[in-house]
Amino acid sequence: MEKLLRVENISKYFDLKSGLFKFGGAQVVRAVDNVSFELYKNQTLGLVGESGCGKSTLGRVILRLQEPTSGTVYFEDTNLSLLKPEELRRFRIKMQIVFQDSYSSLNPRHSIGEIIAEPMTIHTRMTQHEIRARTYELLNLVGLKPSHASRFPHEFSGGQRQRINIARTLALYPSFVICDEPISALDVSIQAQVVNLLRDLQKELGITFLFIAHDLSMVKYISDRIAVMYLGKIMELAGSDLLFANPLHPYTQSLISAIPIPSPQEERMRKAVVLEGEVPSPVNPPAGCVFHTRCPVADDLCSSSEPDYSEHNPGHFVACHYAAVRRVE
Amino acid sequence: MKPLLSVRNLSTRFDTFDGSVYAVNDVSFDLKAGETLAVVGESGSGKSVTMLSLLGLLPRSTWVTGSAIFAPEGFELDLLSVSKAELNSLRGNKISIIFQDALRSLNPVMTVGEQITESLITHHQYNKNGAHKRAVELLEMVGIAQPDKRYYAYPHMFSGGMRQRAMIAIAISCTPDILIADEPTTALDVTIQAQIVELTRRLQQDLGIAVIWITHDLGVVAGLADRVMVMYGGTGVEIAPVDLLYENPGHPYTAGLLGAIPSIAGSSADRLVSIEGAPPDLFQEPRHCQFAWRCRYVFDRCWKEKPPGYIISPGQVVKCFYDGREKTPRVEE
Amino acid sequence: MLRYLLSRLISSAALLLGVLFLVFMLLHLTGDPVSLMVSRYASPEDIEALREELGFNRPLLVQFGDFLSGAFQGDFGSSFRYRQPAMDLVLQRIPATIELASVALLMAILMGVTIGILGGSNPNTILDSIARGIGLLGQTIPTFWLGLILIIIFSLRLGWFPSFGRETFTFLGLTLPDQSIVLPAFALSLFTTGQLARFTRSAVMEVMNEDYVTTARSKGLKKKRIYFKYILKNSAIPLISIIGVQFSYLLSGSIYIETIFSWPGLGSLLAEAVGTRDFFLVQATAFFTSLVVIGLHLLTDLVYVLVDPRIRYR
Amino acid sequence: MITMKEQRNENNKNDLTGLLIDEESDRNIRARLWYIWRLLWRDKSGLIGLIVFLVIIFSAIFAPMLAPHDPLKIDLHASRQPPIWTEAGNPEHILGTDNLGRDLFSRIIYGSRVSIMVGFLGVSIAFSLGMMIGLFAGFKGGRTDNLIMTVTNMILALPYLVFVVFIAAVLGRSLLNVVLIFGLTNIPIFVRVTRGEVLRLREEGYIEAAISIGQKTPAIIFKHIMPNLIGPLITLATFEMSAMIFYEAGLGFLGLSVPPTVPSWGNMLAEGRQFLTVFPWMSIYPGLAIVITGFSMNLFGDWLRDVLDPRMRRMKK
Amino acid sequence: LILSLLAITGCGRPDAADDTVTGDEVPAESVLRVALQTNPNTIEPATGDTRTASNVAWSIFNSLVWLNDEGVIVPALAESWTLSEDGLVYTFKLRQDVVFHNGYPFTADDVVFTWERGRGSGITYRESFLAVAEMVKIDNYTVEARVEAPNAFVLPLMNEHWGILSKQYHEEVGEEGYLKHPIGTGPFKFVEWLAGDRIVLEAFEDYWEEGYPKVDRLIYRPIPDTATRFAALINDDIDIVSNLGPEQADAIETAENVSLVTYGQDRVFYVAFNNMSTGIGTPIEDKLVRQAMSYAIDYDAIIERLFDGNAERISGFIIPGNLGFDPSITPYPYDPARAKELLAEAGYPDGFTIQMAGPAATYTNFEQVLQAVVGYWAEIGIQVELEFMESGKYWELQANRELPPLFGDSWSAGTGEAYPRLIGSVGGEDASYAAWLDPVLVEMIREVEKTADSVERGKVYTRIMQYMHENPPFIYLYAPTAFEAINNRVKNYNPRISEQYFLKGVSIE
Ligand SMILES: Nc1ncnc2c1ncn2[C@@H]1O[C@H](COP(=O)(O)OP(=O)(O)OP(=O)(O)O)[C@@H](O)[C@H]1O
Ligand SMILES: Nc1ncnc2c1ncn2[C@@H]1O[C@H](COP(=O)(O)OP(=O)(O)OP(=O)(O)O)[C@@H](O)[C@H]1O
Ligand SMILES: [Mg+2]
Ligand SMILES: [Mg+2]
Repeated sequence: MEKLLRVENISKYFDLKSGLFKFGGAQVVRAVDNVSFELYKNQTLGLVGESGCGKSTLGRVILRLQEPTSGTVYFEDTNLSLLKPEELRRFRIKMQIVFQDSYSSLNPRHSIGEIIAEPMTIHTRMTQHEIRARTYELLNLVGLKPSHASRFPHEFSGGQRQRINIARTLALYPSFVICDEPISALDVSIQAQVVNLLRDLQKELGITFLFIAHDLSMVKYISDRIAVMYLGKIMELAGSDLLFANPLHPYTQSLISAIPIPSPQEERMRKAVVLEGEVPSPVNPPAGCVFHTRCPVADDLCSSSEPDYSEHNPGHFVACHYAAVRRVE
Repeated sequence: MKPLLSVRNLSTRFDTFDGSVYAVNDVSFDLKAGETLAVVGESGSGKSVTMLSLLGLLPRSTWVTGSAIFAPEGFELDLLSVSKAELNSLRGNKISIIFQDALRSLNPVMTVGEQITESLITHHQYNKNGAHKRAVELLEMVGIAQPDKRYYAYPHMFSGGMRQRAMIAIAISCTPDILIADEPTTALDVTIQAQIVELTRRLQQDLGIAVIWITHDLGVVAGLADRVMVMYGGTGVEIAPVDLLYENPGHPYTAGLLGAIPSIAGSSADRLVSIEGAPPDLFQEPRHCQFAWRCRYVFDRCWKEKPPGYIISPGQVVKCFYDGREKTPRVEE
Repeated sequence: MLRYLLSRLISSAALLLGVLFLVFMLLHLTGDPVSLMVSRYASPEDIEALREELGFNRPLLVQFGDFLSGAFQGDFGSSFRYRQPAMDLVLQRIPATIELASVALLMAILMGVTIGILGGSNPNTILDSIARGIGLLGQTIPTFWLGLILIIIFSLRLGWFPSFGRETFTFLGLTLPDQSIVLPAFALSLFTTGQLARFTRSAVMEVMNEDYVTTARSKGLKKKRIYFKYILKNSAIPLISIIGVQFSYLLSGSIYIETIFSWPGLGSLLAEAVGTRDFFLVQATAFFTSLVVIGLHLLTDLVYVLVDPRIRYR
Repeated sequence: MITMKEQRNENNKNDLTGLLIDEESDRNIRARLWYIWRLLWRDKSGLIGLIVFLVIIFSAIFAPMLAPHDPLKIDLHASRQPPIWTEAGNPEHILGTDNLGRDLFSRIIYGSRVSIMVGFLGVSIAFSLGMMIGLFAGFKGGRTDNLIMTVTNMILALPYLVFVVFIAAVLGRSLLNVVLIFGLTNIPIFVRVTRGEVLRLREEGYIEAAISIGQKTPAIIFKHIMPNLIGPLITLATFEMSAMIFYEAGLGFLGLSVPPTVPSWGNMLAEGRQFLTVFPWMSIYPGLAIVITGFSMNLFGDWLRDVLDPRMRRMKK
Repeated sequence: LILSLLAITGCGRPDAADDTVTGDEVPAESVLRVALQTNPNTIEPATGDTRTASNVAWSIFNSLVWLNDEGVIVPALAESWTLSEDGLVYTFKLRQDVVFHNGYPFTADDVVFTWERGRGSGITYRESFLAVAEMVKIDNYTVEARVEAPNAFVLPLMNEHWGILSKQYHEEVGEEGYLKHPIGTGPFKFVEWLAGDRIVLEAFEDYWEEGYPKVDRLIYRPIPDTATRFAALINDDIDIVSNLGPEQADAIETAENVSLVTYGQDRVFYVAFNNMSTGIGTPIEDKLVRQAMSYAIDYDAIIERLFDGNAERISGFIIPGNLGFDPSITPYPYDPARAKELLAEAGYPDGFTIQMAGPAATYTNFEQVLQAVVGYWAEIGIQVELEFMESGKYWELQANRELPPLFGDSWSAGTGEAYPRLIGSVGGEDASYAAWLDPVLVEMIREVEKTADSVERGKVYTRIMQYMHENPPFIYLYAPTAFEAINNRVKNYNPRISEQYFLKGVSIE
């Protein structure tokens, strides 16, 4: 399989203090901490994790919407970190992002037509006419009508807005699109519309997706491989069927067991592992394995030394001292 | 057995500058003592307004019609027509409610403990000390470590899950007959959601409270509910015992909802069933089936009248003119 | 908490320094004060000599440095006109102004907050319209004009209150103003009353829409409790931070009110000092006014921290 | 939100015509105007504010046509005449005359020019410079931002009037000076609001979206930030305008406003002040003019704020 | 918060008011309450920069001589004096029965000390002291004052600014201390001064003039605002109010508890021309133009309308009551036609444009007067751009000769002679505030200085008056009538044209 994107040891720390006068030690949020993975062409990598574990930050850092604290991202053979601002701006044609919040990512004062045309006016020399034609084409592609072009975002429903977002990202034929929780804010009946659309587009246009979500079942449905994040680190990464069939990390195991099943009989049968406690703060992450405070099978080793993130089986990466040794039940 | 709460033809209308909002239209349901009724529906379908209407918690210029007979042991009254004072004495006492966003539902400038004691002091004439002791017990009951210390904490010092636990402690402090939980886990993570669901289930069993659980997550419903009401456009389009509903959804919308969820076991090759279109505009008074816009079985009659509730199996009521099983329009008996 | 305090203190100090610099520079832009200080008959040599003596012919920054070191020792130079240390004059007048501004603030809080609450908790009613009207009126009636009209009505026509001056009495060892403070304080307070009414109204309206108020109602609490413990307590928090700002308005407004009511405070001193361009006196007045304002800002910040538990443990 | 019914109707139409789109945008503009009108109509105080405000601006612009007399024409033999509705009133002078026999009504009309000028130009200066600095600070961030904001907050912490009076005394009386003083001293408040808005807007998804599609920074500022910034700033501007008119009167009182030869409301108040006990009309009408103007601007500003702040709109239900 | 603020306020001034007495608290004590228009800067005659200030000061201090109600210089702390033949040496015999308020005796040392101090560069009226070249103590109760050239104004200057200070006390407390708590030999002794609020004086029981003062307590209250002063008077909160506006006269006359006191003032309001700096090369250098401008103004209308008739027409800098006043010289009449003729004659038939300045908020109605004047000039085609300046700046510019070619101002004279305003405004290059230079005039003024005999001096004054009428360096506007109001319980209040007041004789019923 052809690699499209390589993320190497990427970290993003946020400095909490600001102002002219700073006192005391620096407080940093370790939003993303030393993360590495690869993305294959024309595939979808799902990224799951609890709220605040750094998924969006990772997405932004990959696209250099935020500068990473350390680490590098290679897009095909280009080292993105080395691009100058102007080069980076031009490079953005190739990689796009669909944001979590479909409401705020459309400027309320611009018409849909203007919004979708914006990337084309920035990066191409298309004539007005060509731009309009392409806009209509895109609107059709995402299941809207060309007559919608003159309307404003507030006249659309959430699902329709998300389609407009998608149309904008597709305007310049990107090869890589990050979908940052594109459906979390949508109603159940609408979610399926957008997910179906994304899958169709991938088939038709051969786009590589990084699909961020916290809904494991939806991620499983759409992804070829899945990465599980916890407190800024990747805990486990594997092909999606493999991950569900044989989760190696206790966190993944408990996550999977916590997914409610929409079938009363099965749900009654399910034995959920209810994790104790709360997610620790990323300002002060626990020493050792970051998961050890909530891990049902952790021991002293876990609280003192941090496990490596390594390839346990081919294509199955995990960061746990007791991967496949201990299971939570 | 007489139901604990029996709501009939509840309708709620807001008068706003932009026109009237018909938020709840003709909702009827029963709640038996000790059971769990789940209310599912999408955003804006009127779930919260239904419950707020019952408790008289809506703002001014709101019109509520219908009846809601609340009949615990000993007495019986209509929540929609009792005096304000009487209703106030029931709230937090016989019927309590918890909301989706626990941080915003707790007073930021009062300690958690004090907020728990309030209902006790108001409704049960507890003195300060007694209330304090009871509050600490309650905190312990909902699984908060070091309850005597946490009593003095302010809401912002709690994490999301703890806040929701504190809300539950407040809600059950007077051991109500009914607990209404309005999407209490939507803002929480999967793992924390599991904790809260578990906690509620346990408390319900221990205390014998009837629970109305509002959610849009059909997964949660499956494990929690005895019966389910599905709401769409302000109307309860289907009510059924939980097994029946999942096996054999009677309303096209229910079917659509169930089809839209990918199953973990299922194959990714299947396309998800999606319901095209968007939820209805509530600014017009409904004169026909609200789902008609999006329904794939829609026919003339759907545009002409509002469907009445058809009992299609024991305990399963559906408001739809189309008979899914027969694949024909329903014939009136 | 301590760290927060410290950082607020330091930024306040920096602020003061900035104020000093600003005042100093502005004054120096006004030209040479020396010619004002000398008599009508002074010769150019005299003027030059005085200029030399006072050091006005040195580079500005050097003068500023001198001024600063003097200020640290409590020496703000002498008022040319009064022939007294500027700081003494200012210190003598500060109490009257603070007294006036405080009473005005108290009046404004009583009136403004009440009006704001009445309006805010009954939005879009007649009561609300009246409350808004009063609020707006306070903000649009020129302060000094109001003062004069008050004198005419309550002093000249009705004779209820004295028209000028500050009379005091001693109570429990405290020197307190008598009814002579009523008119000036009221005239001064109306603007702030208007502001507070508005702020309170919107704060109350905002709080009324908060989920925790709905929660409180769902708990079946008594109306009074909901009002005091939920609505008022929470709307008070944004108000606290406004009070510092309002006090600064009041101090400013005292320029007019003190002149009209012959109130022996900083405001009338400043109006006078500006008129005669009494170099050091203006500097000292502006500095001490700012000092009071900044001090109050600091104080409100601290009160804020005490009242709002969300900040306390930062 | 668009109803499904409309959507359905549209399905039947023949799409893809430029014609239709033009018609649509036309519909949009008209719909917006209609919407604004409805908002004004339902909040009558905003409407009243706007109307009075427009009347004042109108009278300021057309003062020479509206004023029955030359506002500067001194006629000692006609001095101190009371308003027309009193017994001694002279029909020549509707609101009476001042101590020099100048027609008060004409002076008030001309005075609106000064007030509007001070308010309008003052706000324009504060608005434009404040917005630029605020945009710069908000966008640049880091040390530059910190420095600008420290200075801004410093100035905002000062007792405002004390400094205005002080600067006015230093600069001397002229319209330009008054405008400059109010314009310059109000920059910080615009800086603060602008920067706050920029910081808020920067968090908005569509800004990030614009960055993510490779939009250039100037274009982001002008196409995405500015249009959304204008709303809150205009609201602030109306409030500041009324405040400046209020403060101009104060300067007039201290004899620090525009030259006394210029009819301004502040000057009229100050001149009438010594006659307040004997010829009260000389200061009451200019006072009323200030109050009415301030009132109307504030009413309109309140309305604008409610309309522009979607949060407030929702609160009003 | 508020309480604590109040507490701070309270503690800050323990001495604030416990011993201040307002009006009727102690009936046995008679208290005279006087409103002041401005806050005095000091209450010592040589440094008090306004009339208001020096009038307060003269309740505390005495000079060697003073002006009686007839305007004649008579002995005060000096029992008598002699002037040497050559007019260069004044010998003063001092009273021996005089003590300062703190009990220190008054001697020749104090006089010499007062003179020495008065020559210091920081003293406002230094000129008054510089007029005496040498001051010599002969014995404890005799001093000699020597002048360099005969000077008719030595005694008037002494009267105006020489408040005798106690040398010993000055040595004890220093200059600042002295001004803070002044000690003199006057009828009232200092009790307290709450700046901006009140100055409290008390009858000095050892005062050397038998039977004075007539009241026990004298309280001055600064009240800058006219309307407020008026209200205070009507409300019986104040006994004496000066500087009322003419428009308030009617109201006061109708009030029962107060009466109006009016008198002419020895003050001339004028518009000055500048031929020393900014006016050079402008039409106003032409005598005809100045005359034309004088004819163009309807003085009577201004006096009638702006002052309700309460001001005097004047024909020059020397006004009725001044030495050498010549009633045969009549003021310029209002004659616009003549004005136009003159203007045409001077070569400006269509008028011209010129700048003018005036002090803001300084004199009653003066801004309006100047505006009215400008209005009249406009009618004969002279367009004047009038600017009002804050008074401090105005006088600074005046001193630097940077005012525009025309400016309005006023000048008083406390001595019964026009000399101070003459020397100040047209006294030649050296005069700080002069903008008009006319060697003929300067020569005549010098002559006044040298002429000790007052009859002879009067003749010179008359010549000056004539000259200044023909060849006007100013537009003479009016001499104001002062309005004061007193509560009816005030007796023996005699304000004087010189604007110098003594309250020692005033009593309260
Ligand atoms: N600009 C920032 N400054 C400081 N902290 C930040 C910033 N952006 C994110 N964080 C912190 O970094 C952590 C990760 O945030 P991120 O938005 O990436 O989480 P997420 O996994 O996307 O969560 P969600 O599922 O809620 O979207 C959080 O603790 C967040 O508070
Ligand atoms: N105070 C109000 N005034 C006007 N309309 C209101 C008001 N409160 C709610 N509504 C409207 O009533 C409808 C139903 O709202 P409700 O809150 O019951 O939805 P919900 O099903 O609880 O949705 P969610 O899942 O988002 O909580 C919505 O269209 C909402 O906009
Ligand atoms: Mg995210
Ligand atoms: Mg809801």
